[in-house]
Amino acid sequence: MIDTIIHFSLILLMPPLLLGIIGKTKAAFAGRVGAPFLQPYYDLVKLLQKGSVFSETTTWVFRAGPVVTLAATLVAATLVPLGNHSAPISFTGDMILFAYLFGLSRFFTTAAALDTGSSFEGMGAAREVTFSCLVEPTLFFALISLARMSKSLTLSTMLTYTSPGIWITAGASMLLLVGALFITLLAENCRIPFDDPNTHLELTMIHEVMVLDHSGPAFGYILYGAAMKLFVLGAIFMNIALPARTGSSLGDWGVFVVGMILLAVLIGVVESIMARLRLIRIPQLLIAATILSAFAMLLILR
Amino acid sequence: MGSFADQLLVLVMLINFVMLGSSRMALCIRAVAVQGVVLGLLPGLVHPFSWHLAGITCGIILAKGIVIPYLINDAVRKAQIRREIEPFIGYVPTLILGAIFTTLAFVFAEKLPLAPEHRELLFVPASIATLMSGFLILTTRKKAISQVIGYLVLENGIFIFGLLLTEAMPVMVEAGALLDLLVGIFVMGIVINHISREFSSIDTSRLRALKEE
Amino acid sequence: MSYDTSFHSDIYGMHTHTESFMAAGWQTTDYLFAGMVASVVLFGISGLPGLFIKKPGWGQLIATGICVIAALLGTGTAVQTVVTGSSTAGYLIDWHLPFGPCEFSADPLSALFLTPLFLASGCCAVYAVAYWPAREHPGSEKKLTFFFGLLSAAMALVVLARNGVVLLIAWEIMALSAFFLLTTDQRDPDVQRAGMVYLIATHIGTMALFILFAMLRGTTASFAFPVPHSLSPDLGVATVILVTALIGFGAKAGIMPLHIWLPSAHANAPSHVSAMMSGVMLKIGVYGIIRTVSFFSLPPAWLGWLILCLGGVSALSGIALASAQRDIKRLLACSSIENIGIVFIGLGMALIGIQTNTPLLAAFGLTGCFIHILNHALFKPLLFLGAGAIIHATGTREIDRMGGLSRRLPRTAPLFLAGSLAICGLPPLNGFIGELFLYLGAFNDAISSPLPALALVAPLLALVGGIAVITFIKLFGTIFLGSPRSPEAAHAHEPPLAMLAPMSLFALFCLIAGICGQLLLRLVTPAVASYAQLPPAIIDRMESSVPLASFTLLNLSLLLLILAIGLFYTRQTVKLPCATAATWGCGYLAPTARMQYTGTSFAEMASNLFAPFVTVSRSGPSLSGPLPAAARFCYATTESILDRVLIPVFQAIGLAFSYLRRMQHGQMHLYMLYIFATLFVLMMWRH
Amino acid sequence: MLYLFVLLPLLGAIVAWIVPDNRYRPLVLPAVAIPHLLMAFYLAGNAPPPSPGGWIWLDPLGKIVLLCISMLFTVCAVYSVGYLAYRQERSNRVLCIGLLTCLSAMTLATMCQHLGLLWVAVETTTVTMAPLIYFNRNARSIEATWKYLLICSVGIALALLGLLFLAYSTHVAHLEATLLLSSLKASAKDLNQGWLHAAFIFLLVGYGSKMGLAPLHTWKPDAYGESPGLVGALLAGGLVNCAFLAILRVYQLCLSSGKEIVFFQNALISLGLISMAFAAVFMAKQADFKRMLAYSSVEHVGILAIGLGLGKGALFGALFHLMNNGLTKGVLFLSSGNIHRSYGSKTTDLVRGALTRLPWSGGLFLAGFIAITGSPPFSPFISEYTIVSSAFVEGRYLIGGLFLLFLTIVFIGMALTVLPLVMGTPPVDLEESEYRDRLLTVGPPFVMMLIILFLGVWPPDALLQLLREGAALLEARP
Repeated sequence: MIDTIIHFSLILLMPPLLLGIIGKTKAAFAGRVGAPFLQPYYDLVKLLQKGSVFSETTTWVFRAGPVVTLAATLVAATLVPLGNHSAPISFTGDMILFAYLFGLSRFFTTAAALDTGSSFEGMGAAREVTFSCLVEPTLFFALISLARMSKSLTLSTMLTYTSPGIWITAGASMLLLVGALFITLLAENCRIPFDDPNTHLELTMIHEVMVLDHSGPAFGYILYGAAMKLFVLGAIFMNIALPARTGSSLGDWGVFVVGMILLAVLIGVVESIMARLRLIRIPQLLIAATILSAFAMLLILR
Repeated sequence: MGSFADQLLVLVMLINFVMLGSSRMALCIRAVAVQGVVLGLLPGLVHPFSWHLAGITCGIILAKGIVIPYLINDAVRKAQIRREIEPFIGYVPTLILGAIFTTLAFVFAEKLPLAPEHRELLFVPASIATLMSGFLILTTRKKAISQVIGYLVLENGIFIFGLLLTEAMPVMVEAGALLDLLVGIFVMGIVINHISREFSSIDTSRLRALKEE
Repeated sequence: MSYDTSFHSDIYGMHTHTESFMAAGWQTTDYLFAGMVASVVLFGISGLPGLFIKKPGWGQLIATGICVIAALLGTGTAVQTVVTGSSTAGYLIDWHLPFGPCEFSADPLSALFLTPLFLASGCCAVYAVAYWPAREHPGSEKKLTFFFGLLSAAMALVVLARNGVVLLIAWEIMALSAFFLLTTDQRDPDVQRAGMVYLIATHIGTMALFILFAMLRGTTASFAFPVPHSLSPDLGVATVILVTALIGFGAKAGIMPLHIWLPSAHANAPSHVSAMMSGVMLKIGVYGIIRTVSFFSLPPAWLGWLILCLGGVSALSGIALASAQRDIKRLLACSSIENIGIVFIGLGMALIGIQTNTPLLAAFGLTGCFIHILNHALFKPLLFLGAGAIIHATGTREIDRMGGLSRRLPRTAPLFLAGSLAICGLPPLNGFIGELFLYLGAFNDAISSPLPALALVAPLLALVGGIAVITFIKLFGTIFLGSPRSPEAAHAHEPPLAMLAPMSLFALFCLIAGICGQLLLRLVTPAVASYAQLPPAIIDRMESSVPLASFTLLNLSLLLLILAIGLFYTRQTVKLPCATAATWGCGYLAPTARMQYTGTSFAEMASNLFAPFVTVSRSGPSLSGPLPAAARFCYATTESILDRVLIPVFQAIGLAFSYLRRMQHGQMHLYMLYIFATLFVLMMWRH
Repeated sequence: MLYLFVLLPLLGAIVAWIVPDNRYRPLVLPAVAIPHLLMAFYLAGNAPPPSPGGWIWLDPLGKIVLLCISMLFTVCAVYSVGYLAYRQERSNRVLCIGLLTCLSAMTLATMCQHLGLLWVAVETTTVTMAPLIYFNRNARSIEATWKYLLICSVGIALALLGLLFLAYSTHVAHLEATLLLSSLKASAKDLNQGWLHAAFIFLLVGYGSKMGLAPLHTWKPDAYGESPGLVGALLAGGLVNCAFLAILRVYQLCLSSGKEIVFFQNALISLGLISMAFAAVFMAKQADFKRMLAYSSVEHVGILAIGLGLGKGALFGALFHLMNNGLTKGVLFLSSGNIHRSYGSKTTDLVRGALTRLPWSGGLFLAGFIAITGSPPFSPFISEYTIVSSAFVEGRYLIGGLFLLFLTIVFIGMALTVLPLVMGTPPVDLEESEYRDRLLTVGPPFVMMLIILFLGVWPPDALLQLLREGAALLEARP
């Protein structure tokens, strides 16, 4: 029960913090002070209180976009184990629902973007769906590998099964897996090197350009949803990359939170030291990730 | 009598060569008329006299010797053609082919399981040789008239074979054969007349509008 | 539940060799079967009155009435048959031809295919009243109505037939009815071409079926279907039978590379006909393959893998092709290829499962296959009917000329959205359930099997799903969102109720089936069990291992959450100031609707990635000089196999034939030579 | 009774000769055809016993052909009333007389049990048809007539030689020379094999050229293409069947001889396959739709020959196909005649959109195309499928495979001609023609199409029984 409460509190409260940490890290690299860690929270609160401007061309689809996206991400978040703790809801096949919920949210985000009739948002939408489509197989290769290792078909068991021992017995495949998943994480959340969330150069953006016309609370939902997506996918990544077990329930929660903070720092570091890829290189990197995860699966299935 | 019949058959075969080698229409028509008359005489030579036989003889001579040549002649006159020009295969090669076919006919007839009483006679080789000559004319000549002549020669060849059976066969088939020959030629004659009217020529090589591209 | 092998002897025992039916005692199943047969007959005759009624419109109304009654009766009895899971008695009609008695019967498998058939037929018939009204199409309406009923009846007969020749007859009536329906608008050159390609393709398929049933007869000495699982798969004949079945039935199902007829046929038919062809007729092809395989005691090992590979190729290339299309119906047609591919993947998994004696794999594969068949028969008609409404409203099939229709067609838009979500397999709609079973089959295999190559199905499906999302966002977005790209789109109008009602019904079913996956499972399990001869324990195991209740719960909570956030959002926006303005044009001051991202540009990136599957022809001017004149740029996807392979081959054959045709040169003396040569050869042959 | 049956059309021919008015003369045709059809039905049910000499007897094979011819002729006769009403510009005296004489000869052919008489009857049909082909009186039709006449005459002459060989084979075997089928069958085992084979070959080639087996078919496209549709129908459905019946008679005899039947069968199958192959090659994108029908006829006589050669189950199919082919060809030729008249052309360059211009004729032509290519639910499907399935059942996969291959090519070829012809919009610069779909020009082929449909869905028992009896006569009994 307590675990469930902690789970929900974490998924509801922690995501914006990651954005703050990433920002701070990047600022540190750039030699700036940077915005406070809690800046994303301030942004959200402020957005929720602002009025909105709607384009004349938009319809209900535009308004439904952020709502459905947020709802789908929230439901998906209940399926993911955080650290060594199983998710509150867990059943056979939930990993597929998990993946498809992100599909649903993507559908609505892009639909909302297209609803504005702006060619820039259309461009962003096209990139978003194309790149995520290439990410899908990677995710499923990884899921199969995990399922094979854990002999289980629930996300919680698959992800909590990993332990330091596995890193010793199946190190190579785990390494490939982690690499692939990290690329997936960056790609899905539109981080550098795939996308630069901070620039506003429309021609090179992916996610940001899709939400150009959103404003007020809706934009808040989008930011919040995106942060939550980063958190959820990050949680999956951390479960595999850092299967540290303390033995105590509270300790595990602690390890998890620390792990997530480390992950945010890691992303910040990557964003600071890497440049954004050229657009035509992105599919190549994504396919490379797919190949990595396919190799991982091959090694595990063998 | 058999030997006289054989001599007549040799004559028939010689007439075949005349037709194969001649380019003149009038000669060909006359030759085919003579061949018809000779054939008309043959049944009388090989079989004992009967009224039925006499009827057949008269009928054949009338049809093959007089009516049909007259019809063709008429058509030729109307269309004013005298010669077969540009045969598919030249006259000399045709003659050589005719000779080869005639020889083959003799060889082939040797091997056929004939009834013993027909073994010695020339009927079968003559029949086959005439048949083949008919084929040859049909396949080498392009004029409609020449082809009719070829058809007549073919019919003559068949008729010679039929002579082996005049005794055994009912009148009906004989008469039918004759009738159909007559009707066929009669209709053909009409058609040829129409052809000459339409095309002002009876060169069947002109009759080539109907074909696949 | 093992297959009831006494079923055949039952029939023969029950019926004497006469033309009358059902001599002995009636049972519930008899009533069910009678209901289905009555429904078939009603469909078949539905168009007849219209042929004799002069006044326009009445015939169509009568036909629709009959179709609705037939659909209600048929769907009810078929569902009942499926659920009870028992083989019903059959009708045996002695028709004196040398093909054995004409036999009809329904088992759960047949009834499973009949359910969507009847449902879709009824809905499409209602739709036709508004879509193709007699008043506006006096020339073609009668033909359309008549053949529509005939198509439905013939498809049902194919499924009910238990004799090869009867099946062939019903099959060809179906194919020809579809041809006539497809060429309803026969003056259009595109329709002509589509009709021609369709007719030729279907005929070649029928030729394969000719061989199939002839071989079957050679094996069993009868045209009647053999007792299920009675033939040995090891004979050489078995290979021929199965290959011809794959070609003949597969051509109708539209699997790659036999799909050549499909895109243009579906695109050019009237929309409700496309809905029937895609939603139902393709499945009849799948049925044929499934039925043929059931004759064998075990499917041969190569078959499952072959079907799996065909399915994979079809799914991937189908959706890749779809993503590049600009014609709304062509896009939907290509997506049908994808869906059939998914069905084949399920079937292939099931056959591999049966062959390797892995019952759970068989159960998952077959369940996924069947559920996807049902699902596709719900959302594809919905989408085609929606496409019909859109074409009706805008007068074009080109999606790049549409845009902003969700304002003009506020009721059609959510229905179409539901269809799009469902076809992408997104929760909470029904498409997800079928794919779930396939994924689980693959995952299960990955966990337990020693040779888990099947696991590759999962990433493949994921990729296909990803492209499907691209395709359908493109479709929905380009048509309904943004601002109108042409005057036609700007003045579009909402379709009448008769068109909306069937679409709403389909959408409702999609949602219900998506939330309550148990309903779908309940429909298919009897067929799965009887077909794969699975013991109840395996079915139970499968059912218990897939907690559909949890999915229901999560789907419901997703909906609730959307509702809650939506309400919250609405209340917030009410409280807060709200303004409207033009879409931000990134600084450009005079944006026009034509500057929007079109569907083509939306999918261009993806179709570049799938270049091996999608060939695109671009033709444009080379711009030169400082002020180039107005120019035109053309972008079209080509039908690779048809345009690049088949048509050149046909042309080459045609050329060869044209040389051979010179034999008919019109020269008599050579004709004579032919005769003598024939004579000569025959004489030589003899001696 | 049977003699009356033969004489009736002759009587009609005389009446047609006497009637002076071009308008009323065609009425003689249905006036003769309808009683003829009724008598044919009656005789099919209660055939009188053989005539005293055994020359005349209506056996099951004869009945099948007779029914087919009589139905076809009746339909053509009714059609001709409508058709000739449009063609008042030229005298139809010769046409009417020719048609009726030909019917008389065909009727005689169906009941001959004497091969010589049969030959005479078949020859008569050949000759009487010649003026009918020449009905249009132009250069093309005279050419067609000429080719038809010469090739068929040569063929028939070869058949005569075949008959002589047959008679000679009895002579060699020291039997009484006869051409009576029953006596020949009785003594078939003693006949000289060599002569018998030679007779078979000559008769096959002779009657085959009449029937139009490739490569003896060269007259067919010309004659079918240039004659009026109704003559084409009778050529394809009547004459072809008579010639096939003649081959059936000879084949019956050869079977009775009981030796080397495989040779006869293989000869038939080879010629059949060659015919189908020829037809397939020539029908591909055939621009002239009447010539296309001619090649289709070549294809179908090929199917008949193959069915006969395959034996066993295929015999039923072959006999049924004889009927189906005749009737379906009737539909096709009559409707194509309508289309030809209305457009004044018979090439697909000019003829388009027939469904729009002539909805009924165009529809019938399309339906006929579907039927003739062996699509259910029309009866040719049943017969073709019987043949092809029995090929597969007998394990003759190559034959079955080739058969289906040719069928497919033919289908594609025909579709490429027929579909553009019926669909689309008629050419705009087409001059108006007074020729329209009328009851008399569309009704008869429509009725025939219904018959074909009916035979395909629910063939009457009596007919099937008849076909089975006929097939039993052609069964090879070792």
